[in-house]
Amino acid sequence: MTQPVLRIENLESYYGPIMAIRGVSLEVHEGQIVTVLGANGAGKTTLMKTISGVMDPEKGTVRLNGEEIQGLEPDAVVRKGVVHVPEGREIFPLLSVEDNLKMGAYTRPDREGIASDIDMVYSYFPILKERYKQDAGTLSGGQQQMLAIGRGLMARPKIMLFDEPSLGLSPLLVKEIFAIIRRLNRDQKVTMLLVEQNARIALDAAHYGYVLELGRIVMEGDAAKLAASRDIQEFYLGVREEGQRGQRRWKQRKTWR
Amino acid sequence: MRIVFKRSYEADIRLFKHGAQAFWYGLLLAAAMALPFLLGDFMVGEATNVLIWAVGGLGLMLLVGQSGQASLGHAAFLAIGAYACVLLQTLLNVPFILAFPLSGIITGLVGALFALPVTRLHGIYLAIATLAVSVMMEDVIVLSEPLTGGVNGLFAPDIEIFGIGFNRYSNPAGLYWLVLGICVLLVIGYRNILRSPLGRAFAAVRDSEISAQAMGINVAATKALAFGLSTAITGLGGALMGHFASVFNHETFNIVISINLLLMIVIGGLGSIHGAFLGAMVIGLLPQAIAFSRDHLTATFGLDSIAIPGLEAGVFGLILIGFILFEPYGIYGRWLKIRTYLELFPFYRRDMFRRQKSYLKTERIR
Amino acid sequence: MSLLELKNVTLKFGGLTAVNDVSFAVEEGEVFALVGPNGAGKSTIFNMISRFYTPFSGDILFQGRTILDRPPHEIAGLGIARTFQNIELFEQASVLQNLLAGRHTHRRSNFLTELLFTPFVRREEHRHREAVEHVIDFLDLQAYRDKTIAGLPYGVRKVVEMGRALSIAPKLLLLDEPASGLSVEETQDVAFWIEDIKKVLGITVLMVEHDMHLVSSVCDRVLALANGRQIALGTPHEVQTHPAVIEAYLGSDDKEEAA
Amino acid sequence: ETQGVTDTEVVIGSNQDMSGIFAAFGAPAVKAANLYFKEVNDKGGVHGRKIRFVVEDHGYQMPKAMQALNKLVNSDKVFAMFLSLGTPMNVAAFPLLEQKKIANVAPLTSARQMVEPPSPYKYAGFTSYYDQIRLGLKYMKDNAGTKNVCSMYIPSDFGLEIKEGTDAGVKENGLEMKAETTHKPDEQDFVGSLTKLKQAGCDTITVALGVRQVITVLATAKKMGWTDAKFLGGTASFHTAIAKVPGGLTEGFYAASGWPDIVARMGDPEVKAWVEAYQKEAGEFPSTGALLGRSAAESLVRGLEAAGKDLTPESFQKGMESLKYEDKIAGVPTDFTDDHIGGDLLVISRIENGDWKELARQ
Amino acid sequence: MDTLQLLISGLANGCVYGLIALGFVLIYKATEAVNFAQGDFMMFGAFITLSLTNSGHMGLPFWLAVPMAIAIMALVGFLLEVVVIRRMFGQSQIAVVILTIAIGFVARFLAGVIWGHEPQSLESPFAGMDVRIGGLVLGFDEIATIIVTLLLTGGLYLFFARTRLGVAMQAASQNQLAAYYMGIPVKRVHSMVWALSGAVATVAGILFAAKGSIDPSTGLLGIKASAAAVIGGFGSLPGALLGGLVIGLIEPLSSRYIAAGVSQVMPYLILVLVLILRPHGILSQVKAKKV
Ligand SMILES: Nc1ncnc2c1ncn2[C@@H]1O[C@H](COP(=O)(O)OP(=O)(O)OP(=O)(O)O)[C@@H](O)[C@H]1O
Ligand SMILES: Nc1ncnc2c1ncn2[C@@H]1O[C@H](COP(=O)(O)OP(=O)(O)OP(=O)(O)O)[C@@H](O)[C@H]1O
Ligand SMILES: [Mg+2]
Ligand SMILES: [Mg+2]
Repeated sequence: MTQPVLRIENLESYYGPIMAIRGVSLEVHEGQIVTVLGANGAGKTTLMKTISGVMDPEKGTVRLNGEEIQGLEPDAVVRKGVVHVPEGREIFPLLSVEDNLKMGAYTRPDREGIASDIDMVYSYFPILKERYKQDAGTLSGGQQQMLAIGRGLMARPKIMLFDEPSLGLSPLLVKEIFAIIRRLNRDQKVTMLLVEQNARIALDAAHYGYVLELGRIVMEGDAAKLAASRDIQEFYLGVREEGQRGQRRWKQRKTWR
Repeated sequence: MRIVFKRSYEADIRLFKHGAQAFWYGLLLAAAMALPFLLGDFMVGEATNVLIWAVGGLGLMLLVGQSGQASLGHAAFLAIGAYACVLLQTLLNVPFILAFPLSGIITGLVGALFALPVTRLHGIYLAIATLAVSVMMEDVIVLSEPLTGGVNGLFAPDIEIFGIGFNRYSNPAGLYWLVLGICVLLVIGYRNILRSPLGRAFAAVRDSEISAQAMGINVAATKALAFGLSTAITGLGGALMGHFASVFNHETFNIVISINLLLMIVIGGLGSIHGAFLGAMVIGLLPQAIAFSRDHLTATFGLDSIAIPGLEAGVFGLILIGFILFEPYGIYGRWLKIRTYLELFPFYRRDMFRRQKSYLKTERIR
Repeated sequence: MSLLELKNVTLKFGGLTAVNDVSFAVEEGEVFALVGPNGAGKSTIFNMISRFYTPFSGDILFQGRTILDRPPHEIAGLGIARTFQNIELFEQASVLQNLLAGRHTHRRSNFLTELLFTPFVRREEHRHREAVEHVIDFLDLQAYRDKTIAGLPYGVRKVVEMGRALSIAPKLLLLDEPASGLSVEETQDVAFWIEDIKKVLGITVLMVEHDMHLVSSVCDRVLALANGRQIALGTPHEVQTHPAVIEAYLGSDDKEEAA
Repeated sequence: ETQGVTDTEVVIGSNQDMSGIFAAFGAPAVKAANLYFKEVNDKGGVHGRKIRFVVEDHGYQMPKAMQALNKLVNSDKVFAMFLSLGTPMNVAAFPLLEQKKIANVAPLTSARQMVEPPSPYKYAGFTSYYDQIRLGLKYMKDNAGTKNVCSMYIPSDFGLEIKEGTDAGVKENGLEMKAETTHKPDEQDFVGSLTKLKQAGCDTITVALGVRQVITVLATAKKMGWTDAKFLGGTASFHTAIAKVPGGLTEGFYAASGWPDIVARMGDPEVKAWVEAYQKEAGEFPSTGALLGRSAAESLVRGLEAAGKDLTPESFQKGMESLKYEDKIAGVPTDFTDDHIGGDLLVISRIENGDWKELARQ
Repeated sequence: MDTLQLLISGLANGCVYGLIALGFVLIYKATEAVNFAQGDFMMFGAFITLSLTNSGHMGLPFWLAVPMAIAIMALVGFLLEVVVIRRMFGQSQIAVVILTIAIGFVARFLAGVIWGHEPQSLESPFAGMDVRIGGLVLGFDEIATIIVTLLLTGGLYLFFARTRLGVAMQAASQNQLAAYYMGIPVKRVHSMVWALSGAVATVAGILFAAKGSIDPSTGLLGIKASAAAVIGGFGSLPGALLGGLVIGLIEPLSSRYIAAGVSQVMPYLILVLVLILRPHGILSQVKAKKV
């Protein structure tokens, strides 16, 4: 295979004394969709943040087309074509929907291109067009998520990092989002790194997958292969035998004092 | 690192986390009590001054650190405390032992009364509104001349409790112990509030007013109560400050004092009782330290420090800048890091306390 | 008498009608879900029940009595607890402190007794603590009890939010997207918890959720909204097969999956 | 054993505002005094004792002033306090000073509390603001046709004193008091007050404001077209900066002060020498503050000299009370023998063509 | 006529307050920090102009000195951000407040050392010049103040509302993290806005000095200006001007019609009253959080 566009080696990141990712290595190849699965607190968000530069890793390297980018200011990373659609929306609450979208294109100089991309986003999410003047902070949760995704698209990135894009979206929109992701990847060759709790749909869209547990990569492989693996099925796809159900139920326990 | 085994709910409720902590605080108190035997009158006076500032700071800390409301006008409440305490004694012949707590209560009531209409204010709005109160207080004092003595101010009588005089110059050690005792009582009360539902309500209001409401907390009442308690403590500090200064007028408690009070608790470390005391040490001792080093330098190098007027204020500002840049979480924050370092030794990591990139969000969304 | 009843409730934001003439009733002991496309007005309904918003017209009754004359902070005292879609925890406090804050409606001491920390206050603290420990056990939060919220992953925060609402020991629990951001496994936990909340704790649940598997596995009745109007009400199955719901909310190929 | 006195040194303390709102007085005063002490020390000091001048800056804040006092008295162990600024600061210091028998010489405030009630340890430099304005009004009546008087003042000890002086002057001279306005030290805008005073129909206004404020008041009055109004200030307004304002905005302003303007006396070689020396040291023309500092320093040094070799609080009192000399630099006869106030001169001056011009003295 | 005269000079004064408030608001709008040294910035700007143009100093022509002083203060603001303020990036607001207060201490000290504590007057071309219309006297300084303030406020308003950089500044203040995700160089944007507010402060300082005189404690005017900013709604540019005008007008009117002593309390009284009725100022910039 060719040289990966994004190559991460032995990455370690801390929150003060707490080690959140512990030597993660992974590769993303041009034109691929790569997904990272992992339980709550596995370090997926931390990984994404370290790549996009909002956190500094303590050890390890992040290489973009061979060039080390770890520890750069986040805006420099964006200008290299890496755009992060973060967990938890992070919109600009007091700016209008349209201004939010315009900010997504901050690094781009072409006026006409921006205008046509805004129209593109509006065609994906017509509700945003309807609300183009509304303060983004008063949108509903799902509408904000649409805005965050649309804003990410505005940068015309080479690589997109998606942290739980389906969060709070209606089933219909989840499907649409993933259709958009697939389309961008297919038509515009945008490379994607995708974190998603909805593992089924993520593996469906992805070419390749990694499993992150307690800050370490514990499994990797082609998406189809992963989807077929027993562990993945049990822990991430929710396929399990009925028997386990009862054990996990809460029982009134004796309380210590 | 010490691991505390919690065997009962008490473990989280009691004043000291474990025996060793109780021991260290006991030792600290003993050392504080022994101070007058170790130091001369001059230093004892300075120590008393630091403790008085700490009392005023404790009040502001409760407001800013615990309930998240910033005040740039607490000097006004120092003033109310000072005037109330002295007037109670001189006009109504109330003995100090009663006048002192009463002055706190009066200040607290005024504070709560002020807070009620403005509980919807936040951040900078509240800060500037309190600043306005501080500015207006000066005029109120001047205008209430028959009571306050106007611009000529008031003379504070010597503190006398059961016939024992606590004059600042004739009985410096006594005054010091008195103030120390008041500090200890206030700290215990402060701690009691922190470990009870009210303390949690303060924290709730500070972190998210919306959730606080959803938890059934009356945000306006809680904020007003925080204001009342805070100003009550600050009023006590003011009463002590008034007696310590022995004469004061409307200029004694001006805006600069308000600002210093806020400086103090931020530099000490917001949200912790320690912070109030550490901050008071900086604000109280730093000017003297600067003055002594200046005298020392002047003497050694034959320089002429008087040639640069305002040098102390400038150096003071520079050192404050240094403090804030060095540790935005205040001295107490730094101390916690040092302690963790010592406890973990030698298993610490070099970059453990390196400042992580951090990001702010707007406060204009409430 | 229904536990909660909305009667012809309408709310407008400027020119936008976010909730349009919505009426429904939640019966004691059931799990009732609100579903609908993004922006349908679900959270807004929650916000009206919490009294953060006042309806433009219509009435909201709890246990047969209107709550529109109550300020927001009295709602919890009535026995209505809620979680937030975007997580609104007390960031600088520990999990335990957050849960204890939920006990505020049960506070019987006042600031004077607390200032002195009288034996009564101490006993009360023990009582609150015991109630909270139940919640911690219930939601499996043991591992996080002393952690500050600011450092917790998204999923755990969602659970803590639920725990804080449970600490209120409410009659009615409003859950706004309890499973969003949770993995399949964790979502299953939530399903069990909701069942237990209903059966063991006897709390009525009104929830908003986009995960239709969760909705169909735990809910007794579902109300579908779109553009602020109600479009279908019935069992989860009825609603999921309702053409308007499929059209506006689920998307067409979900038909086979749901069937 | 007297505190602050050794065979080779005498310690003098000053509790000063060098960075607060009165720094415009405090800073130059200290500079000038220090310059004088240096001269004295270079010549061998007073009775073989060098003067060590310790200045603390309280920035016009009471708590800081009390701290500084504690340091000066209890740590530096000063022999005398000198040139301390601020009425409340001085008043608060008296109990401790009395107890320790420390003299308070020439404080930078002309409040009457500085010499009242009388005490062996209190000495003031010049006539009080009260007398300046009171007598100034008499001059105004006799020479400038003053009939209706108004007053603008900061309600502080300083302002009140001038206000009371105005009242007394009005009464003694059969004038009429029309209106008064009060102000804050940081006030910037006087249009409203001046409109009011103009409407009240006064022809003469006594001012007790900060230097910068006086400038603004005068400029505002000119701008309002109220050109026939006469303004009268005291020592605190007798300031070169006011005379030097461009555009003739301050032209015609009267001041009643304790000494004649220095610019007019530059012909005197001694004065010229001092001005040059000060200018070299401080980089600016000596202002009111500098003059006060210089005069006070001379009184103190003369007092120490007169106290004799054996310096004690008692001998110092005797020394001070024997002083009677001509202050050449200030151009004022100084006399401590009758009371504890040194200078008893009153000079009326007016700004003409950007300089102070002496009109009369008594 | 008298009242008209009062109103005009009140407007002019209000404009100066408004300009200082504008400096507060600029920095707040783009960084969410409150610069309590803004008044001292103004004082510095005025002194620098004075040094450049006064005959006793460098004696440059006024119209050369003004742009130079503005440029110098912009540079000072820029450097201050880069060297000091930036180290507090992402730290709590209150720490930044304390930092700027301390910077104010140092600024006053430096001004005292450089320019002394005596009041000094700026030699401006419009000192003492006026036009008379009937009984009305309009000082050139007043006219200049009003015109310059209106232009500046309008210009800055358009800049923030319309230009890409202006919107990016707003974005950076609302959510620093998101601004970074968009590729906005947040720190550079901060430096730029500090430079801008240094420049605006200089303009305010020049206009202020032209009306009277300055000394190192002139900066304390910032306190009243902060009240103006809050009355108008902290974060709103027109609000800053509005608040400034409210204070500027209330001062002379209250000292004329109520009592002079009251005029200094009135701004603060008005502030408290406004806040009781509208807790976040007249043009409130605070929005309720949607949950
Ligand atoms: N600000 C913080 N301070 C301290 N610890 C943190 C902080 N943020 C995250 N952590 C810790 O880092 C670990 C990884 O967190 P991260 O948010 O990356 O998890 P995640 O895989 O994205 O989880 P989720 O699926 O819930 O979003 C967690 O154990 C969490 O406790
Ligand atoms: N404060 C407000 N101002 C203006 N419009 C608002 C406000 N709050 C909500 N809205 C609008 O009201 C509509 C309903 O919002 P709501 O949050 O109730 O949606 P929701 O059903 O919860 O959607 P989601 O599933 O995305 O959370 C949305 O279109 C939203 O933009
Ligand atoms: Mg995550
Ligand atoms: Mg919602």
